Amino acid sequence: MLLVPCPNCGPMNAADLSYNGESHRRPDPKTCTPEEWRTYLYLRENPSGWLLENWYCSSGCRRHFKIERHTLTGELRAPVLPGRKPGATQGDMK
Amino acid sequence: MGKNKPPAKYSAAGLLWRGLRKQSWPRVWREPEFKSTYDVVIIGGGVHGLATAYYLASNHGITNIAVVDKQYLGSGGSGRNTAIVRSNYLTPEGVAFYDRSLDLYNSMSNDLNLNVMFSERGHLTLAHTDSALRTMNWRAEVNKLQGINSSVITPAEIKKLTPSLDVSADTRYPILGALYHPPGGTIRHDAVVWGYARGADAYGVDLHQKTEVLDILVEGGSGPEGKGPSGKVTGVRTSKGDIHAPVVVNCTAGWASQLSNMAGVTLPITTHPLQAAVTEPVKTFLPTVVVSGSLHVYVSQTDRGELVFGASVDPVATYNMSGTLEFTEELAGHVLELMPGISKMRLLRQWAGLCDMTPDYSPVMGPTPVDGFYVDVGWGTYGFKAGPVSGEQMAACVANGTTPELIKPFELSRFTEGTLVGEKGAAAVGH
Amino acid sequence: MSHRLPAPLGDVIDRSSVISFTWNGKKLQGFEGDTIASALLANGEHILGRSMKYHRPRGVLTADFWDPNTTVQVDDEPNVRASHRKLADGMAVSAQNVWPSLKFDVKAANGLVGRFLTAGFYYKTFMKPAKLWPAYEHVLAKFAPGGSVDLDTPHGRYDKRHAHPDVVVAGGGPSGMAAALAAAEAGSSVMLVEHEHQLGGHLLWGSNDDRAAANELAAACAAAGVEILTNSTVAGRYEDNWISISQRSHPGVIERLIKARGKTLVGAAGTIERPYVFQGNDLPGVMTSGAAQRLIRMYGVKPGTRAVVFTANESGDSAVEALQSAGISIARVVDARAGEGITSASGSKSRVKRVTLSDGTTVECDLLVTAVGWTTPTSLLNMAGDRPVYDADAARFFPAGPPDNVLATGGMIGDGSRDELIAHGRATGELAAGRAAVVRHRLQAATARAAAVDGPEPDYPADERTPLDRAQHPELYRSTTHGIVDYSEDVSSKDLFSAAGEGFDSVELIKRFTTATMGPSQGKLETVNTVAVLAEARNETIAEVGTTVWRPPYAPISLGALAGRINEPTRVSVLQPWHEANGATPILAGQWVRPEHYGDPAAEVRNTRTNVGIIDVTPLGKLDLQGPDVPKLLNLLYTNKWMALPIGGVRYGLMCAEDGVVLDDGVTARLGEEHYLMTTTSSGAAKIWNWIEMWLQTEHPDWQVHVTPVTTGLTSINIAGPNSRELLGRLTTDIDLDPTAFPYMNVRRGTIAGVQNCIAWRIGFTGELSYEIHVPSGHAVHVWEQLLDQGADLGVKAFGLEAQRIMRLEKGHFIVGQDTDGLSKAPVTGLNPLLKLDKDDWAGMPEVAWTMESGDHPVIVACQPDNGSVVPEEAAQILRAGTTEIVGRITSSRMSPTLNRSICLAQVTKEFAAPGTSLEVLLVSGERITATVQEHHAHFDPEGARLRG
Amino acid sequence: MVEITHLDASPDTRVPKASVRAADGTAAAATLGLNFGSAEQRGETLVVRIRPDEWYLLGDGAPAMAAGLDLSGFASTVDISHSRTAVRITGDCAADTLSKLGSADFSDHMTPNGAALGNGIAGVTCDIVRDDQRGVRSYLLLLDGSFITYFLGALHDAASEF
Ligand SMILES: Cc1cc2nc3c(=O)[nH]c(=O)nc-3n(C[C@H](O)[C@H](O)[C@H](O)COP(=O)(O)OP(=O)(O)OC[C@H]3O[C@@H](n4cnc5c(N)ncnc54)[C@H](O)[C@@H]3O)c2cc1C
Ligand SMILES: NC(=O)c1ccc[n+]([C@@H]2O[C@H](COP(=O)([O-])OP(=O)(O)OC[C@H]3O[C@@H](n4cnc5c(N)ncnc54)[C@H](O)[C@@H]3O)[C@@H](O)[C@H]2O)c1
Ligand SMILES: Cc1cc2nc3c(=O)[nH]c(=O)nc-3n(C[C@H](O)[C@H](O)[C@H](O)COP(=O)(O)O)c2cc1C
Ligand SMILES: [Zn+2]
Repeated sequence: MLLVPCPNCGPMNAADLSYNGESHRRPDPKTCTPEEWRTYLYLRENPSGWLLENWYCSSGCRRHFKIERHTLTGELRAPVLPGRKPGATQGDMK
Repeated sequence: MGKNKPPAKYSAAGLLWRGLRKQSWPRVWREPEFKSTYDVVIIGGGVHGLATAYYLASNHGITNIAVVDKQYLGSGGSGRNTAIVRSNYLTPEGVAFYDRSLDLYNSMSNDLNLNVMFSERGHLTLAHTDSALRTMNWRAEVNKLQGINSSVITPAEIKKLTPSLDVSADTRYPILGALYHPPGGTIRHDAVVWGYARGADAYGVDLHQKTEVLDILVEGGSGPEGKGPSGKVTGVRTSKGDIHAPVVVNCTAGWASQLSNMAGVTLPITTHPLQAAVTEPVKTFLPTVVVSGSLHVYVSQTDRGELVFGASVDPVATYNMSGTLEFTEELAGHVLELMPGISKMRLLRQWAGLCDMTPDYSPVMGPTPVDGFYVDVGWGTYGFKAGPVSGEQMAACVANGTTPELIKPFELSRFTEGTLVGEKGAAAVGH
Repeated sequence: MSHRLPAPLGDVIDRSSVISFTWNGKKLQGFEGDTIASALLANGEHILGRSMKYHRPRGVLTADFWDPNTTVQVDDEPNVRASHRKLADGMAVSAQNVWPSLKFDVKAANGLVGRFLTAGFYYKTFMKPAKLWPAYEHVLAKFAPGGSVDLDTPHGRYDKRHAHPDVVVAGGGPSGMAAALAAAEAGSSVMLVEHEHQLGGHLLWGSNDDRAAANELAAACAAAGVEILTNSTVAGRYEDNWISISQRSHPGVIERLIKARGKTLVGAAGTIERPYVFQGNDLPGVMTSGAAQRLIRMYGVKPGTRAVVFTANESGDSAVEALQSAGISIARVVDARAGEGITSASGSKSRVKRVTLSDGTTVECDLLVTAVGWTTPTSLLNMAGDRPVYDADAARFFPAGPPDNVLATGGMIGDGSRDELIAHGRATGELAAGRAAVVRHRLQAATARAAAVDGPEPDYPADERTPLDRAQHPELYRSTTHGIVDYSEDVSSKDLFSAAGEGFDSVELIKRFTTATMGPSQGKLETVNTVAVLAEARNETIAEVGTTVWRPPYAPISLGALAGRINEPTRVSVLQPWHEANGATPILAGQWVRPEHYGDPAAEVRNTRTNVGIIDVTPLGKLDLQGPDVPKLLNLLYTNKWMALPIGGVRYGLMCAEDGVVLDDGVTARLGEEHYLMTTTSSGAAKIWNWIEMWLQTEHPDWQVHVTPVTTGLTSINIAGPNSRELLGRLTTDIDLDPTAFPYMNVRRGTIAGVQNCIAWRIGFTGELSYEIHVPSGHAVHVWEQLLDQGADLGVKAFGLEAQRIMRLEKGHFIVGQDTDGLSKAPVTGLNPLLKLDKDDWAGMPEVAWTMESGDHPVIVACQPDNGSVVPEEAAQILRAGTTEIVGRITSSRMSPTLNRSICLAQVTKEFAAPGTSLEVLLVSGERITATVQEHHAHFDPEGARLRG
Repeated sequence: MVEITHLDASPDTRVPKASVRAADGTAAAATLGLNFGSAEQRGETLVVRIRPDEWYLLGDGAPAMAAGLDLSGFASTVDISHSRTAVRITGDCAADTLSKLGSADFSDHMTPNGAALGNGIAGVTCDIVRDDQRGVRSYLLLLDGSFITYFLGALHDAASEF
C-alpha cells in the first residue's frame, strides 16, 4: 500500500485517505462555454508520468491537499495544502 | 476470402492425423517484415485491435494493415481479463451492442476454426439490497424488451443453480435475489485473441509484436506541433521506425489516453487498475458465473478447476500493474460472505490490468477531431465481451467513412454535447 | 514403518511420539515431526498421486513445499502439501487426481493417447458440431486437477495483525539468520520469517557441522530479540515495503496474515533446486538431491535401495554421502562436471528401474537422484520492481538490482561456504539496519505526533558489502530426450517445442498456450527449464527469452487468512434495542440497521394519518454549520437561495453534482446568527460532509465555516399525524407550538420531556402535521418512551421505514437515487422553481441551465394505474402504446393504505409528462396495463393543508 | 493483559466532550495551544489537538472550559458528548490489540504517551489519544457512537488472545 505524505500528518497509508483525482481548474460557471465546462467535467490528461492530483486526509487531519504522483512508478513529491506554496512542506518520505 | 490461403484447418481428425504422423502444426501467424507504409495502422494487439483488423480484411477486403503492439499479443486487458461475457446491460444502446457481440461469440469457434471454449454457463448478478434488486428488475425489464434472456430469480432458485452460495437470510449481505442471464458465461480469452490474430494473419495482416508506438504523426492540426483538431493523421513513429498510413486506429484500452494525447486528442478517460486472482484448482463445484455488485466481487470456476475472481477497479488512477494486498483481503472477505465453505481454498496468483474508465461506463468509438485518427477505447472493465462487435463495427466505420448506427451512441462528441449513455447506473461491477 | 532409518538419522522426528493417520482409508503410523510425505514413504507408500493430464503415477520429487507430486486431500482441505504439512493425529489423507483408485486409474488411458493430447489440443477440436461443445466441456471439467472442497467447511478462526518492524528478513537459512542477528544487534526491530518449520535453510539437511551451526545461529537470533516466525511465508512485497506474511504457526488460529510495513526487507530466500528434463523424469523414484538428503537426514526415511546419482555440484556429492549413510547402495555416480550425462529413465508403471546414460549404458536402480543446479526464487524481488538477469556461467538468474529498501543476500545473489554466507548475511543485516534507521528517523521527523527525533538524520548507508562469489555451474536443463517440464500441469519439453514451432514465440505466450508454470508452484521449479527449452527451440539464448512475470503470493495463502476476522461495521441508533424489543423487523440500509416495520406497515400508515406516529430517523445525516459564511456555502451547494433565511427558519434544498445530476437533498435550519443545522439523506451523510469540506478548502478557503457531523449525537424522531402537536405539547414547556408562533418550515430549540438542548422543526415528509425533534442521544430513549407514554390516549404508535416510504410516496416526494438515477439532472425532479439560474454560482448550475434551455430531459411524474388494485413493479417499463419503445419507467410504487389504490412515481420523457396522459406500463408478468399521469406529485392532500395546519 | 472499558456506557459515566474549532491566530487557538497530534491533561480536562484547527476537550471540566473560551475571530464550539463515544483500552497488550485492527504504528517512538491521531480501527474511523494510566499503556478511543455495539465486539474479539 502506497504511503502518502500528508503535509500535516506525515506519511499515511493510502487507505486512510480519499483520492480525488486529477487536479483541474474550474471554469467560471457564469461565462464558460459548454465545451469549457465539459472539458472540466470529463476530459482528463491521464498521463503516464507525473500528475498533480487531489487527496483528502479523511481519517487524519481532514485537509485536502495536492500532491504530485508518478502514475507509473508511484513516486510522490511535494504535497501542498490549498493556499500554501509548493515546497513549504517536507518532500519524499519513503 | 482474402488473397492469402485460409488458416490450416484445426479439427479432431487433424489432431489424430498429425498425432499419428508425428507432424507438427503450421505457425499460427507469421513473423512479418516491418514495412514503412500501410493502408491502416492499428495500435494495440488486444481483442479490439485484432478483431478490427480481421473484419477489415474479411468484411471489407482491406488487408494492407499493420497491427502493432509494444509487447506480445494479448498482453493488455485481453490477456488478463476474467473473460465474462453477457449482454444483459441496462440501456437499450448497451443491450443491442453487446447482444451482437454475444452472437459473434457463439459462432466464433466455427468462424475462426479455433475452439474459444465459450462456456454458456449462465450469469448471476446477486442483489443484497432493495435498491440493488430494483436495479436488477430494471435491467431484466429492459433486457426482455430487447429479446434478451434475463430475469430476476429468487434465493431458492439461486440455491438450486449454485448450491455453494449461502442464501440464508441472516448474513451480513443477504442474497435477496439475482438477475439470471442464461446466455452469459465465460470464454477462453487467450483463444479469442489468438483466433483473431491467426485469422487476420491469414488474410495478410502484419502483426508486429514488441513494436511500441512512440508518437502519432499529425499534420495541420490546431494544436501544438500541428496536432489536434482539424489535423490529419499521416502515420505513427514506432520503436522500429516510422510507418506511414492515412488511417490510424487507437485500440490501446488502458493506454488510450497516452496514445490519443500523442495525436492531440484529449479523452474523457482515466486509467485505473483492475485486479483479478485465481485459486489453486479443485474439483468443479461452481457451475455459474456469480457477480455481486454490492460486494464488488465476481467469481467463476474454470474447466481447470481454479476459481477466477475479480473486483471493481482500484480507486487510485495508475499505470502500475503490480496489484495490491488490499485487493486480495477484500476479495477473500467478500467471497467468503457468499461462499463460507471455501475458506480453506488458497489464492494462487493475483494480477492486474489497466482499465480505461469513462464517466458513463460506456466506450468511446469512432472518428475523432483528427482526420483519419479513430478510437475504439474506453472499454473499462467490460470490453472483452465487446471485442467481436467492436471489431466488426470499427471495421465498417473505417472502411465506409461513416459511423454505423450500433456505435453512434458511443461517439466521442457525446461528451461535449452532454449526451452521456446511462450505463453508469447499473455498473457498480461492470462485468 | 518399513522404510524408516535408524537414529541418529532423522533430526526432526520424535520417535517416542507415534501418530496415527489414514491414507486412502488405510490405517498407518508416523512420528511427531514427520511430514505427511515422509510418513507415507516410511510406510513404503511411494506413489502419492497421479498427474493431471495423463494420470501418471507420481512420487516424491523435491520433498519440500514446492514438491509438485505430493499434493493430497486432508480431511476437508484440498491441495495440502504433503511434503510440508506436519502429520497430525487422526488425519484422513487421500490422494488426488485418482479415479477410481490410486493404483488403478482409468484416466491413465490418457497417457496412451498422449501423442494427440499435445499442448493446447483443445483449441484445435470440439468446434464442430457447436452443440456438442458443452458436453465436451463437461468431460474436460471432470479432469480438473486438485482436491475437493467440502462446502460445509466451517469458517474457522483466521486472524490478522499489522506490524512496523525495522527489518523483515525473508528466509531463515544461514544468510537470513545472520542478517536478522546483525540487524537486531545494530538496534533494529527484526522479524525473521521462515517458510519451513524450523530455521536453518539448507543447513538442516547438510553435514553435522552445518546442523550445529544452524542451531547456534537460531539460538543467537532468539537471544537477540528477533521475532522469529517459522512455518510462515513472506508472501508478497507491495508498494513502499508493505509486506504480507502468512503465518501458519500462531496458536489458536489456522493461519494469520501479518501486514508489515518494513523499513527494509532482506530477501534471503536461498535457492531452489531444479529438476532435470529427460525421458522418464517423472517416474516415482526420481528425485532431487535436496529431496534425498531431507528424507534421510531430517526424517530418517530411506528413499530407495540402489541409487544412481547424477550430479553437477556439491549438493549431489553430499547426497551421495547421505545415501551411503543410509545404507543405500550407489549403483553409479554420473558426474556432469566430467562430461557425463543421463538420457532417460525407465521402469515399471510405478517405479524407476533403470537409467540410460549418455554413453548408452544402462544401470539398474530404484532411485535416481539429480543435482543439476539452482533456481533463484527472485519472485519477492520482482514484486519490488527488480527484473532478473541471466548469468550463463552460474547457470541461473540473479536479481538486477532491487530498490534501496530491499536487499538480497545468500543464495539469491551468489554462493559461498557457510561462513561466507553468514558473513554476507551479517553485512546485509547491518546495512538493512542502517537504512532502516534513516527511514525511521525521517518518519518520526515528518509525523507530528511522533516522539522527537534524536539529533540529525543519520547518513544513508551506501552498499559497501563484499559481493558473494557466483560459483561456476554447467548449464544443465534438458538432456537429449524429452521429459516433463511442468509436473503439476503435465507439460513436457516436447509440448514446448511444438508450441514454439506453432509460433507462440515469447515465453509469456508459451506459458499461456501450454499452461507451463501456471500450476501450484507458480514456476519456482518450472520457469527456468521452460525458458531453457524455449531458448533451445527458438535458437535463442536464455537471457534473450527472459522469464515470465512473477506475482504474489510467493506461496498460496488461504482465503480464510486473507479475509481474517470478518469485520463489517454496522451502526444503530440508541433506540435500536427498543425497536428490537418491540417486534421491529430489521433492515440494513447502508451500514445502518433500522426498523423496517413493526408487523404491519399499512396499519402504521393508517395510525399515523389518523392519530400520531413516531419514527426513529436518526440515520438522517446531520451537520452542524457555524460561521459568518454559512449562507454563502448553502447558496453554493443548494440550487435555491439561502441568503435571507431568518433565524428560526427551515428550508428545503436540492444539491447537484457539477454535471447537474441530483446529488442529495434535505432541509437546513438556521438556529442562530451564525449557526445552522443541515440534514442530508442517510446514505449521503458522509459524502456531503466531504463535499462541503472540498468546496470550503479548495475553492473558497477564505470562507469562514466550521462543519461538524452530529448525526449520531442527535437522535432524530419524527412525530407525525393529526395528534402530533398535542403530543409534543405534553412534553415541552418552553416551545410554543401554536401554529402562528411555530409555523410550518420553522425550527425552535427547547426542552422536551425534561431534556434540554433539543431541536424541533416543523416539516412534513409524510405529509402530516409533523415535528422532527433532535434529542441529545444519551437522553433519546427517555424521550422516546415519554412520547409513547404520554401519547397513549392519542393513539401514538411507532412506525418503521416502510410506512414512511409509503407516506412519502402518497405525498409524491421523490427519493434521490431511487426516483432519480446517475443521469438525472435537477430539472428531472420537476422542482424548477428551486433551480435559481440568477445566482452567481452553484454546483452544477451550467449543466442545469443548458438542460432547462434544451428542455430535452425526462421528468418525474405521479401516476396511478387505472386499475387501482394493480401495483406495477418498481422498474416496470413504460412504453409507447402498442410498441416496445421505452419512454419511461416506474420508479416507486405502493398500494396506498390511505387511498386504497396503487400509486406510483415514474420517470417519463417530456412527451408523456402532461397531466392526464395515459401511460402503457409493462408489468414484469408481461401484461400491459394503463396508468394516468396525475396533476400533482402528491397523490394525497396536494395542497398541503394537513402539514401546514 | 488488556482491559476494555466503554466509558459512555451509562449516563453517570458519560464523558463530557466538546470540539473547539479555531483558526490560527484566534484567542481560542492561543489559549488551547498544543502541537497538532498531542494531548495534555489540564485539571479535569484532557485537551487534545486532534486536527490542526480542532481541539477536543474531554472530561468533567470540558463544558466549563469550552464555555469560558474567547470565541472571537473565527472560532466555534460544538458539544460532541453524544456524537463521539469514548472507549478506553489499557494494558501491556493494548497496542498489540489495536495493531490487529488498525494500521497505525503504536510503538513508543511513533505514538508516545500524549500523542493523538486518527486511524481506522476495525473499519471505524477513530480519534485515538495515547493516555497512559499510572504508567500503564492506555489509549482513549473516540468514535461515532452508532458503531459502539459492533466496535466493542470487534475489540474484545481481537483482545481475546491476550
Ligand atoms: C482484471 C480484468 C478483468 C476483466 N474482466 C472482464 C470481463 O470479465 N469481461 C469483459 O468483457 N471485460 C473484462 N475486462 C476488460 C477487458 O479486458 C478489456 O476491456 C479489453 O480486453 C480491452 O481490449 P483491447 O483490445 O481494447 O485492449 P488491450 O487488450 O488492453 O490491448 C491494448 C494493447 O495496446 C498495447 N499498447 C499500449 N500502448 C501501446 C503503444 N504505445 N504502442 C503499441 N502498443 C501499445 C498494449 O500492449 C496492449 O496489448 C477486464 C479487465 C481486467 C484488467
Ligand atoms: N538449497 C540447497 O539445497 C543448498 C545446498 C547446498 C548449498 N546451497 C547454497 O547455499 C546458498 C543458500 O543459502 P541461504 O542462506 O541463502 O539460503 P537457504 O536456502 O539455506 O535458506 C533459505 C530459506 O528461506 C526460506 N524461504 C524462501 N522464501 C521464503 C519466503 N518467501 N518466506 C519465508 N521463508 C522463505 C526457505 O524455506 C529456506 O529455508 C546458496 O549459495 C546455495 O547454492 C544450497
Ligand atoms: C481467466 C484466467 C485464468 C487464469 N488462470 C491462471 C492459473 O490457473 N494459474 C496461473 O498461474 N495464472 C493464471 N492466470 C493469470 C496469468 O498467469 C497472468 O497472471 C495474467 O494473465 C496476467 O499476466 P501477468 O501476470 O504476466 O502480468 C489466469 C488468468 C486469467 C485471465
Ligand atoms: Zn493529514
